[in-house]
Amino acid sequence: MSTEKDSEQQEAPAAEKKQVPAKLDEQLPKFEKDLADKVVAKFGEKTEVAFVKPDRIRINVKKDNIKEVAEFIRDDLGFDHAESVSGVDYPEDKEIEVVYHLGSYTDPQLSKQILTLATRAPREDDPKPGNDSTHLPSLREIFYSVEFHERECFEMLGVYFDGHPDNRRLLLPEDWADLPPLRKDFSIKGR
Amino acid sequence: MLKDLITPQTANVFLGKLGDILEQAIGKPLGYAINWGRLWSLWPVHIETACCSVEFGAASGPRYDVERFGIIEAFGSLRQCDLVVVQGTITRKMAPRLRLVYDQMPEPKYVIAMGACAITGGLYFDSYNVLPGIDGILPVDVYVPGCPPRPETLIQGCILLQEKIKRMKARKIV
Amino acid sequence: MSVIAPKFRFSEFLKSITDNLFWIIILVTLIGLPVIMIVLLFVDLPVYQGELINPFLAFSWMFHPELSLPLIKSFMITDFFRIAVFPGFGFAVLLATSVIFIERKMLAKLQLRVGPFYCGKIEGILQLMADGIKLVTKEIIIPAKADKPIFILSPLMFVGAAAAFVALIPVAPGWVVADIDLGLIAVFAVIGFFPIITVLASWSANSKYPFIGGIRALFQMVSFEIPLILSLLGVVILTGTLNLSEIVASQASFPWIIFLPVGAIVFFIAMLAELERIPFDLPEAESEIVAGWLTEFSGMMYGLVQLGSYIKLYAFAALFVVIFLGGWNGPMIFPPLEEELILEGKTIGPITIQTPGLPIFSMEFFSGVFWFILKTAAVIFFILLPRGVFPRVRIDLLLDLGWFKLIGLTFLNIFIALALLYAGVFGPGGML
Amino acid sequence: MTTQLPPGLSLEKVDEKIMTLNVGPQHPGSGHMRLIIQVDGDYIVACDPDPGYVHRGEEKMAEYRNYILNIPHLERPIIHDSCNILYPYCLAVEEILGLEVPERAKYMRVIASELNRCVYIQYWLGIYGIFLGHSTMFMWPMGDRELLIDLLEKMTGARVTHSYFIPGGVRNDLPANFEDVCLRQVNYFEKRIKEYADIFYDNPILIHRTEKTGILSREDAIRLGTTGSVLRASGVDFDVRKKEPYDVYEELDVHSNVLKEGDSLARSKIPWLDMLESCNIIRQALEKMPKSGSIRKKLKPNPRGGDMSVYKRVESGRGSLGCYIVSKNKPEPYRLKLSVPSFRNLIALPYLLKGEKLGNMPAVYWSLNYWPVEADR
Amino acid sequence: MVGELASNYSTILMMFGFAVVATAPALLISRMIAPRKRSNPVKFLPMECGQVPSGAGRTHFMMQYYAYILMFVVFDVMAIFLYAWGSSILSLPRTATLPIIAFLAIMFAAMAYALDQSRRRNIW
Amino acid sequence: MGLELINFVIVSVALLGIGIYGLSVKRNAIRMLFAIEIIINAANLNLVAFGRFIPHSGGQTLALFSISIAAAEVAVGLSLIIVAYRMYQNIDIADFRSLKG
Amino acid sequence: MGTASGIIKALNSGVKHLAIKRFTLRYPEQKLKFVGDGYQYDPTTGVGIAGYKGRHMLFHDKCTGCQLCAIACEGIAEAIAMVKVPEEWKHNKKAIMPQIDYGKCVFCGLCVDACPFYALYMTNDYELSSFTKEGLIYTPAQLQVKPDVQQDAEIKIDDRGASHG
Amino acid sequence: MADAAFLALSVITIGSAIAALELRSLVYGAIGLMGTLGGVAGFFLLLDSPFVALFQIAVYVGSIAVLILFTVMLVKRELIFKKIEDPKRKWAGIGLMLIFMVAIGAVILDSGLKSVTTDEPPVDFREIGDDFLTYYWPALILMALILAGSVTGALVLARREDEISGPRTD
Ligand code: SF4
Ligand code: SF4
Ligand code: SF4
Repeated sequence: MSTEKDSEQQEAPAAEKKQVPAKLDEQLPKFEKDLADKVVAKFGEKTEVAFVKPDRIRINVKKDNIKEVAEFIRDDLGFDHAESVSGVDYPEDKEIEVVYHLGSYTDPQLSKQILTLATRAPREDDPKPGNDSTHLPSLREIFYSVEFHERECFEMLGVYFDGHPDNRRLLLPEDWADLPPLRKDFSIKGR
Repeated sequence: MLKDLITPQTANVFLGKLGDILEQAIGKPLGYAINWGRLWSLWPVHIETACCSVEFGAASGPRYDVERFGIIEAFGSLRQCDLVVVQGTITRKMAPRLRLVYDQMPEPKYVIAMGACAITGGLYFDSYNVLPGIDGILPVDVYVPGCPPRPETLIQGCILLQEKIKRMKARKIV
Repeated sequence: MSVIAPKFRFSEFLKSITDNLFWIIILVTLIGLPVIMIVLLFVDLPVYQGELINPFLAFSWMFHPELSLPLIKSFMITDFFRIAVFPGFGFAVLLATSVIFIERKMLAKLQLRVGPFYCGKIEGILQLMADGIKLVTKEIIIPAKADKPIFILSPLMFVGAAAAFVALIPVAPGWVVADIDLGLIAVFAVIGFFPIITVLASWSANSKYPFIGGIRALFQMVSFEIPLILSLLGVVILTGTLNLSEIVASQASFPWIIFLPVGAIVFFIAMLAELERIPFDLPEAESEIVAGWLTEFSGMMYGLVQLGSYIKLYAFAALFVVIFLGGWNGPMIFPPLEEELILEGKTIGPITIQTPGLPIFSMEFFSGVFWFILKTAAVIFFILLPRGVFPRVRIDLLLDLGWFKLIGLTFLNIFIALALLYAGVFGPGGML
Repeated sequence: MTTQLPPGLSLEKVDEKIMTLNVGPQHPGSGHMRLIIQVDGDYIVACDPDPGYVHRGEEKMAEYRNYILNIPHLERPIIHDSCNILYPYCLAVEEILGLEVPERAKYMRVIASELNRCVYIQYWLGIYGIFLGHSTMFMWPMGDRELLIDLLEKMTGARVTHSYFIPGGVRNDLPANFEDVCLRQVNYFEKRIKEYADIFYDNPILIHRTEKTGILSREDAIRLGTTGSVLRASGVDFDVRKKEPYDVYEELDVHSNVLKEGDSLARSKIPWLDMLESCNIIRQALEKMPKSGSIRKKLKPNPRGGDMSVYKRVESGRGSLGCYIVSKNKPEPYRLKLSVPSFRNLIALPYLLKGEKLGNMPAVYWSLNYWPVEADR
Repeated sequence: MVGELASNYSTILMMFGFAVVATAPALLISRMIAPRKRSNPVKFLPMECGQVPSGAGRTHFMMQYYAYILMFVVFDVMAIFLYAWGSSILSLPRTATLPIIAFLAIMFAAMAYALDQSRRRNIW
Repeated sequence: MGLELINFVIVSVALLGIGIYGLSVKRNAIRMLFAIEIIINAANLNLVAFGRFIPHSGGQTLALFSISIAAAEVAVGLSLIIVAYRMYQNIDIADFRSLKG
Repeated sequence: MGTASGIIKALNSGVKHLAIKRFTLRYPEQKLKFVGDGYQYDPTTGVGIAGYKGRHMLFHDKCTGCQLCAIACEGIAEAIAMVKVPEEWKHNKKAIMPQIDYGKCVFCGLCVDACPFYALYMTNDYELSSFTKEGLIYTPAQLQVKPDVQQDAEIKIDDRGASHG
Repeated sequence: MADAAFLALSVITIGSAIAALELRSLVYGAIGLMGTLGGVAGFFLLLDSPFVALFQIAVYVGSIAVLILFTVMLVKRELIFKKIEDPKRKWAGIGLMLIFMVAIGAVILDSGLKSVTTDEPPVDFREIGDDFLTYYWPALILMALILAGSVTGALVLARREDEISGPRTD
């Protein structure tokens, strides 16, 4: 627990934090570093640790590996639920990133931690939600709680989740025929 | 002399006057009574469209207690209601339902647009899923601005509506 | 923009009424009176007590009690008066509407608010009038797929059945619309109509929520009818009569609630359920099924159903009073004034006492009605109170309550009554 | 002989048992959403929530507004808990912009956020009361919450949409002798809410009705990723204020309420206990708050954030509320996502309603501490 | 004379009739003076929470509680039978209680069975 | 003229005839139940009428028994109909016969 | 028996509350008292001054027509439009001043924060309902009028409950 | 007075009996049946046996009619059968009815029933109670058995063969 206390006090202005990757490894919070190392040790090249901050870890995965990584995270690291699933559109990279924020209720040590698992799906300029190449494997079998989040992600960004029981519309009106609204090329009026 | 007075024309005029008197005697007070009844017994339909319903709830709570004005909140069915308080944002998904609710209500019915969203779209003037005000789908009687309006403002809007009902024509009698 | 404080609009209403009166008087004097005069030339006038009754005489009789009282009295003993005015419909409607108003005010007080306030000068006393006028002038929607005859008739039937129930309630000695030997069984027969009307009304609307509400109402009323019937058996065993007036008369010295509290409690609970009041208002549970079987009723049809249900509430409360609380029995609080005292005055020594007033009813009657209304009001208070205090129960809990708990309690009640009877406390040759 | 149908008549297959009910959007027991419920007699066989009637595209609109102008927008999803929904946003923006909040502002934030939590829970409780057919339980919380709304109004200048938190502090200082008034009204408020026990929580009818309905076991609560009162009613002790203390919660004595049963009754009791706890926290914070000092770090107009992503969460009235901001060297967030507890708890609804009685629908639905507008965003 | 008792009972019917006659004008007046608009066919659809209704309206029967209705039919008879006994109990010899006890015993057995059956909601 | 026994008997016979007509013509099980009820009522009417005109309490007592047994019969009959409806989705008597074997 | 005592407790509580003071604020007669005159902002120190955020008030003699408030509101509700005013002010060469559409305004007060010249602040006036949408648009001349408010009701707490007086 | 009542009741009773069988809608048929039952109850009243009359209303209209209505609403296929009913059968039924009525009418007219009338006071309803428990008590027990048997039988019949398993099968 002492490490956590320390890391809490390390809460530093962002100016310092931005340089964290540049600094030496020892200055990274230890506990979080260990967790990240575990993932890297298991999957090696397939994963990439984007950053390690106090209480926050971010791991980028290829879309083919995401299921195994997620399973490993659930079973061996002890993260047992997803707090949110957010899609981010990167039109320049022609990719859509889907970010899972995973947390843990069962393990008291992990209760502060949020593990961010990010993966990317190809993006098409002329999306036909569900019928184009924007596919990702669904994590619903692994984290049951992503069900509605993934549905929302599907309708807001057009990412089809393979293996999801009902990829239906959730929030938008039934007659929505436009682009998925959270894509960057869907522009709202007047802007 | 008397014979000269009773001609068809004068009889007609007399009857017309009598009709006017009757209309005056029955129509006006009856219309007044009807309007009086209507204005003190506004039952709002239970439709929540967005966050303004919080303040609508507060308005029917003990502090502001709209029942003082005969407005009962939490009424079950729309068939017995006569007031739609559009409590905020109307999204594109909600709009047809709101219209249906309004259509299914019995005459006479009144509409209060509550909150900036219901009046013009408010904060969401550039959102992709929000109607810019409800005038397009419902005939609004009173606008209550605010985001959300204070319960006082809502009550003031109700008083305005009562004024309006009082001036409305109750019904074309005969 | 400044505030428009709500002024008292009723004054303007009054003004328009006086307007109206003015015009009516003018019209009557200009047109009506000549017509009447002409008619009088051709019509044979009735003769009463050897006098030709002309309008002026009739007017003057208003101020002659000796002459007008017999007329009024003879009118009052007709069935029509009983049905339409006093123990019957008018009385019940008056009480029912005041119950609605009192309920709203009381609930508001319990909830720390004011309730109807501005409609009418004092504490919103005219609120119900406004509601009534509003409802009458409201459009009636009959759904397209509804079964029209049943749909339109059911509110009327509901009011009618409620009124038929009222007909059986004795209000004061001799003042009951239908004084029958089998009053109690007749009550059960009348109660049996409500589920049918309810379920037919809900069926006719051809809509989902009313139908769910109707089926719920059916189950609920039907389940609670048996505890209701059985809970009164104890009183019948002890009195040996089914006539409600006789049951009241048998409680001259003590009400039955003292000896049969279990029956009274069961009857009260079953009564709440039959009345569909919170905590048993499942058929109208707004948060589950909109307004239950009232969902499709609009305008005055809704108003009629409400009126009917409040008449029913009054009738049930009165039945409780009649059976368990001793009806009109109570200490005499009005001095027993004789009729002559009012009519002619009484000479006691040098002075002649004469009290003004209309000696239509005897003082016994006043006392009886006073106690009856007082007790009914108390029972109604206890019927209304749970509305502010309890949440709604669920249908399976409700049915379990009716079938498992209440029926057991009713048999306990019957055995108490039997024990009282066979132990010699009551009955022929009993101690009391 | 088989039944020969005359021409023109078809024997359509009527499913005699299953009936589909649309609960909402105009329904006294639905709020701003629609539940498509299939009932077999008195039992619900399937429930399909259909939210989105108040989907206003907050997240999209946030991408076009700078960090300050987003403030009035982001509190709209849940206006009666508006401080708590701005809290993670402010924390995240502070991390992005590298701001340090003055000590006094931190305490003021805590007070505002706790008051707001009570205001939210009182509203929730009122609706819960009316859903169970208990109109007094609607009125009392509605009335008593006005005491706190009054305080918040004195503090922030608006009844519910305070727009009070701002990256770098709070917008305005407390009025004179606020502490006394606050203490007095909070104490009275606490006394009042304790009285709810008599009429509501200890009411045998309520207990019979909500006990053992919609049971969410501990494992399921974790698996479904529920949060807040739903989670804590199932026996998981998770309160962000305690587990990941933000601002000054570390210095305050926070106690999180946990019940084991996991049924509707427990779920409805937790918020009430939370309110009592909040009163405690407010009193502590009032005591510890520095009596004077700066309350706001001044910002440049149109501040630009770095190239980073931040996820911050706080404990709101309904559970942990997260805010994920991706910033790309622009005055506007590149992507802003609110991970709202209502949306996270919604997933439990079809799960819990299945096999439940129709009469339990409102109780289970609203005990999930769900606010449709927030879920829709 | 046959039929002399009936007049007592007819007042109940008259009360019923009076109530109907007295309240029917309210509906008529309402029909006369209330505004009516029948332009919109949507208005006459069944009300279903602002949704265009789907499916038949009369299909909900809660068969889970059907047993209670069956029981009601039988035990209602029993309850009113008991009144025949209760009203004449004062003039009966005490031995006459025995048959009614036997009667009740049999009915209790049936009721116990019925209640047991009706409790098992999943067989209905 | 006063009411005589024959008046009631005639009504009773008419009801009986209607009942027999319904029983023989209708094939809908519920309608047949209606017909049976009508016949039972005709019988009750006779019982009570005779009990009144030849003063004896037995008439009424038997009528009460008869009504109670009718209640029992309706309960069983309607259960049968429900069972049949559940099995065949139909309440036509002819169909019961044909589908049985 | 738990059930019976619970029921009696609830009934008792209900009856007890029949004697407690009513909490209702009789609104058109009584009006709630707010802190100070309204929300103001001090651009030099960067903090606001506590007060109620009601209808705005504009000081014509201070407004320079710099449009900062309109720019701020642009991102929120587009409620402020700059319109010409007839008078000429020497500090306001363009003679434009904000006109606020209360059908759009959300009373967030960020325009007040944006104004660097102390020209805009918010008052305690909230009674803005209107029959028409046009009635909600307040021109600079209307905004200049100081609302006449008599707000004096406050929550009073004593042994018999809270009430307004 | 009694004659008028008798005439009105006869019209109501017979008319609604015909309506019960002939109306297209089964629900209206059930209402017609209620009319018949109520009419017969009216006859009972005319015959000075109010206990039987009220018993008839309470039991028949109050509970049996409810059960019938419930079942009728549950079984809503009436329209189909109306159409396949063949007219031949109908005429045969009417013929049968006429034969019956003529035969019974002949028997009645032949007997001495024609002029039976009475001036004796009616039987008090308390005597019925006495009868039950003294003279007819074996019948009372028998009736208890019948009622008990019918309720158990009805329950056994009406319940579903296939037990649906308990709730929450996720
Ligand atoms: S006006 Fe404000 S409070 Fe009302 S719905 Fe719109 S955003 Fe919500
Ligand atoms: S208060 Fe907010 S919405 Fe209103 S004018 Fe100012 S900035 Fe615009
Ligand atoms: S009010 Fe202030 S910000 Fe707006 S134009 Fe005038 S001076 Fe500029």
